[in-house]
Amino acid sequence: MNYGPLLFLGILFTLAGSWFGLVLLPNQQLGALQPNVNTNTGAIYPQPIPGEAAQGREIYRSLGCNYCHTQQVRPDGFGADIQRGWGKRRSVARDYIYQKPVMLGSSRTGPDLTNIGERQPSYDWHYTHLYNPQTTSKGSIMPPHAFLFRTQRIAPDGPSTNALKLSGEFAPAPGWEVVPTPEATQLVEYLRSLKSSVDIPEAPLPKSEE
Amino acid sequence: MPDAPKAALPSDATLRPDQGEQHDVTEIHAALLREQPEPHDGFEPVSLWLVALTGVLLFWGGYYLANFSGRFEADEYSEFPHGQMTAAALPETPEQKFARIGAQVFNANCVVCHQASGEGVSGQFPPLAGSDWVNVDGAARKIRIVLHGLGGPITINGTAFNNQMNSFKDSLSDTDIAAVLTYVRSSWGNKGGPVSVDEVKAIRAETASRDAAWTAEELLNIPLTGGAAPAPGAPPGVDQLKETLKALPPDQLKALLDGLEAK
Amino acid sequence: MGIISFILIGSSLVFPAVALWALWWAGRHGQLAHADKAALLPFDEQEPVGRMTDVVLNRPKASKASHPPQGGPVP
Amino acid sequence: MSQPATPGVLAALSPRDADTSSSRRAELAEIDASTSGTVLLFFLAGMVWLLIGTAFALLASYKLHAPDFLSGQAWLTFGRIRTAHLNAVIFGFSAEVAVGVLLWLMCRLCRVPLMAQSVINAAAVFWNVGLTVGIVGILKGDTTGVEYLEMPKYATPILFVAFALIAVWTIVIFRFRREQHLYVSQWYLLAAVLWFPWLYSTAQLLLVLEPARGTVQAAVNWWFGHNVLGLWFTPIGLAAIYYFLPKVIGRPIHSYYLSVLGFWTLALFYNWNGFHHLVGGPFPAWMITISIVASVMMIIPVVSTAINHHFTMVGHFGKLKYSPTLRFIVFGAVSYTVSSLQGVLSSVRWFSEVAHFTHHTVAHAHWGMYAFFTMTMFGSMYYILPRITQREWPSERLISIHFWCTAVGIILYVAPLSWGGWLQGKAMLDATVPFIDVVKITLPWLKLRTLMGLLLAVGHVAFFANLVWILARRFGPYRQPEPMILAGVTPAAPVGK
Repeated sequence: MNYGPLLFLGILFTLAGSWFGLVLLPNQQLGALQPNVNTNTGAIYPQPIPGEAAQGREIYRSLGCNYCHTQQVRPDGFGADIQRGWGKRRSVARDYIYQKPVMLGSSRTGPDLTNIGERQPSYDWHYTHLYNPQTTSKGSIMPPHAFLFRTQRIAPDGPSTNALKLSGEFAPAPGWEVVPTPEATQLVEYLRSLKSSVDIPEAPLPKSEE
Repeated sequence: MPDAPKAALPSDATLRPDQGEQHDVTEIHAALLREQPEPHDGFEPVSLWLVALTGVLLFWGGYYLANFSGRFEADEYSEFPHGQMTAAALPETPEQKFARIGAQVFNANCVVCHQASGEGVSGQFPPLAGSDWVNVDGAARKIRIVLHGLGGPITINGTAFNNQMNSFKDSLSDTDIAAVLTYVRSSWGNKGGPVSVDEVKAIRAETASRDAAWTAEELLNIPLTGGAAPAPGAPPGVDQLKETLKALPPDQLKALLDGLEAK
Repeated sequence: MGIISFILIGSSLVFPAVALWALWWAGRHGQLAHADKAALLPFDEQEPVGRMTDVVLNRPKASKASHPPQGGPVP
Repeated sequence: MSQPATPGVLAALSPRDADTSSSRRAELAEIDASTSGTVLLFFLAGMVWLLIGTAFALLASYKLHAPDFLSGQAWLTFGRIRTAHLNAVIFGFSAEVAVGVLLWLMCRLCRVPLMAQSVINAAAVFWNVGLTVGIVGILKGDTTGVEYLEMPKYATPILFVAFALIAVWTIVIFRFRREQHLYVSQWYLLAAVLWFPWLYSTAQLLLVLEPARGTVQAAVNWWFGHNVLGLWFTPIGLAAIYYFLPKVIGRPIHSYYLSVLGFWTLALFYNWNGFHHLVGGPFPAWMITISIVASVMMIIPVVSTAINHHFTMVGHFGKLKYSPTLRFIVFGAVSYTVSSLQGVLSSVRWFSEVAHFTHHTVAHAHWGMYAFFTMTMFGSMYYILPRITQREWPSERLISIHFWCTAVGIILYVAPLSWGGWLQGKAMLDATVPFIDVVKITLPWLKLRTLMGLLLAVGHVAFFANLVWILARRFGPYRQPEPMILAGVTPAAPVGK
């Protein structure tokens, strides 16, 4: 029995099948998606995120946030994503057309962040939470990101405007303050830019009930 | 090489001519070996039930692919043929549903600041559990806070807080707000009865023109119960709504009615 | 619908057809003959069918000092 | 059927057998000697990466329930340590040991000595350099952010060159084979070296070098991610089982027909599986459905392979007492069956609604990569190393420690974590449970995982010690007192009659 060529062809053909079906066809169907223009308001969605948020996205990527946080909302009736307030509608391919890389995430060790910008717009919350998640979410297993902040002596003319409002066990020593580095600012800008409650044809926002 | 086992054994023995006893063992061994199945052993036919299993699986695969693929269209995200949904919602009484919505809305919108324990974050986000703003009769102030948010200094249980709470008037419905306030007032040892949907509806209508967040000072000037001036004894709701509507400027009233009609 | 399902259905016909042709070709050229030899490839005269190799653990003490039967303990 | 072949393009790809009869043993010894240096290089480098990867794993696992631990530096944050762990064990340990096993098996089964070893040795060096650069890049924060392809783009070309060399050389070995018949293992090995470069180059191109638009990236990502396991590690693991199981117990594989069915249905269905990782995600329904169907179809190859492996083993369980290879290989074969069937279950929509996004998936990945693949590779190394070093394993005790620590460790890692993940998923589905309570549900299972990780680490250190010891015997002044079990393969020993 000596079917080397047969084996060779078979091996190539089988992978060609899924390469065609799971790489080429998706590229055909989703690879040229354009932003949606709302016929009533003329609003365009999605749009590339602004510069500082885009830099923050790089921080998000480099720290590996996507290993614990997803950015995809499953449809109503499949999981409790919408009931948990992670988004008002399911995520669809169009939401991601400007993302490089797409960080859908595969694990929810922490909550989904698709819509975190709408759910939590407070700068204070984001900064103190990043500095040490225990400040705002007791019992969280998210690592502190104190390395994105600087602890410095308070200047004679008063504390910095962007100093963190820390209290209790998390407060710095008297006479010291904690201020975000540019990386922290960018990361928070990115998180605050994550908003998905936009009506688009393939995934309309639910009509308000009652 | 079907006769390989037999051929191998003598050579094995010649390898160790010094091991007399071992020789016997190998001979016994050889006898056993002859009982080993012949090389055909490696060619058991594929059993019938495996063939049947394969057939069943292929059939199921074809069926599932044909019916749950959204006709292979690029913008068909639901695998179900036209609007058919998954599991039917569990049967629940209106009260159970109200309670469930309350907990869900709280988990989705409030926990990040006020915490699942309702204790808030010391120095940053005020507590709801045991709060002297929550444990009072009447929900007029609380409904306003949820609708438009709250900013500036506020003293709760003797502690001063100064932070900014979001407005929820666009993202939560009247039912959601009533349910979540009811949830807050009935959790963590808090006292206070349910908040009705009508109450929320009335206050929403009354404050329809407002956008800014409330300040504690403003709120303290508002009576604890009801909208503008609650009729004592009357159930909160319909009467109150009438009052509110009467008080509205005509253009706002029209807008409101249009809005209701559209629903 | 349209082009995608056309391609999918089309390819589901073409691929098996090519596979069948290749199988027929292989059969024609004697490549499937003597299949019964292949299962015996791991074995040879020194390590034939019926003999265990890789006897490393729990060897009898006596045979540790000298040569054990090459097949190891008979289970 | 028995017609002589007519010359043709296809026929030219299948060289005829030159020699079928004499001096197989001498030839085998020559082949083993030719692969010795290269295979040792891959094994040793792989084992070093295993120790590094284990250290990263322990740190990452511990951080998940003690988040403040070593959190002062960006490079020590969970997101980077976890990624470094994954890359060290997948592309460091698993891939390198896999290449070592692949070369040794391929040369043996083709009856060809490894030609121009320096080419493959260069590939090994390239691979390790690329990997080191890549993992340092990840710790520095240059990750691509694409799961299973995190290594930055300045590292991947080096890896690709290294892999291309390995693949080409394996095909060359196959092309010049002297054995006319092909064994099952060879199908799998050939498939693995043909599939992986295709997968890797497509994924690199569409994800890192010239990213496709939007979610197409995620599609390619999971096509690649799942196929690295399915079309690279799985075939090599199965090739090893198909060879070592019959070889050790001395009995041909149960049914050769079943192995044909198993191989071709695996080739046909496995590569369509990837999108079950995207269920519920932003993809048209058909993409998910097609992967679910293909995943369920995996029952066919898995059941065929299971019957084949386990029925071969029936009546030979007593031999587990004597052979470390057999222990690890049988453990791997059983795990393959269990983890694959669990994988089928996980892909179905009603199950993944709960288990998706939870630690259940992490547990499943370790069923496949550790309980099946890594254990199989350990078994293979136990067989190959004495034959290429001409030395016996120095310590039986270390072997036992290795086996029991890893076997118990991985079972008590995977089974409880699967259950913990299920509980986590169930709680997550109930929107009235606050998220922080969902996190609390997972804590005991995460702590147990750290403990079991420690047990695995003990096993790894034991194996590494034995490996260093056997190498010390090989390259030190030690003389093997007697050929013992290796009599047959030692060139010095008398061969045959």
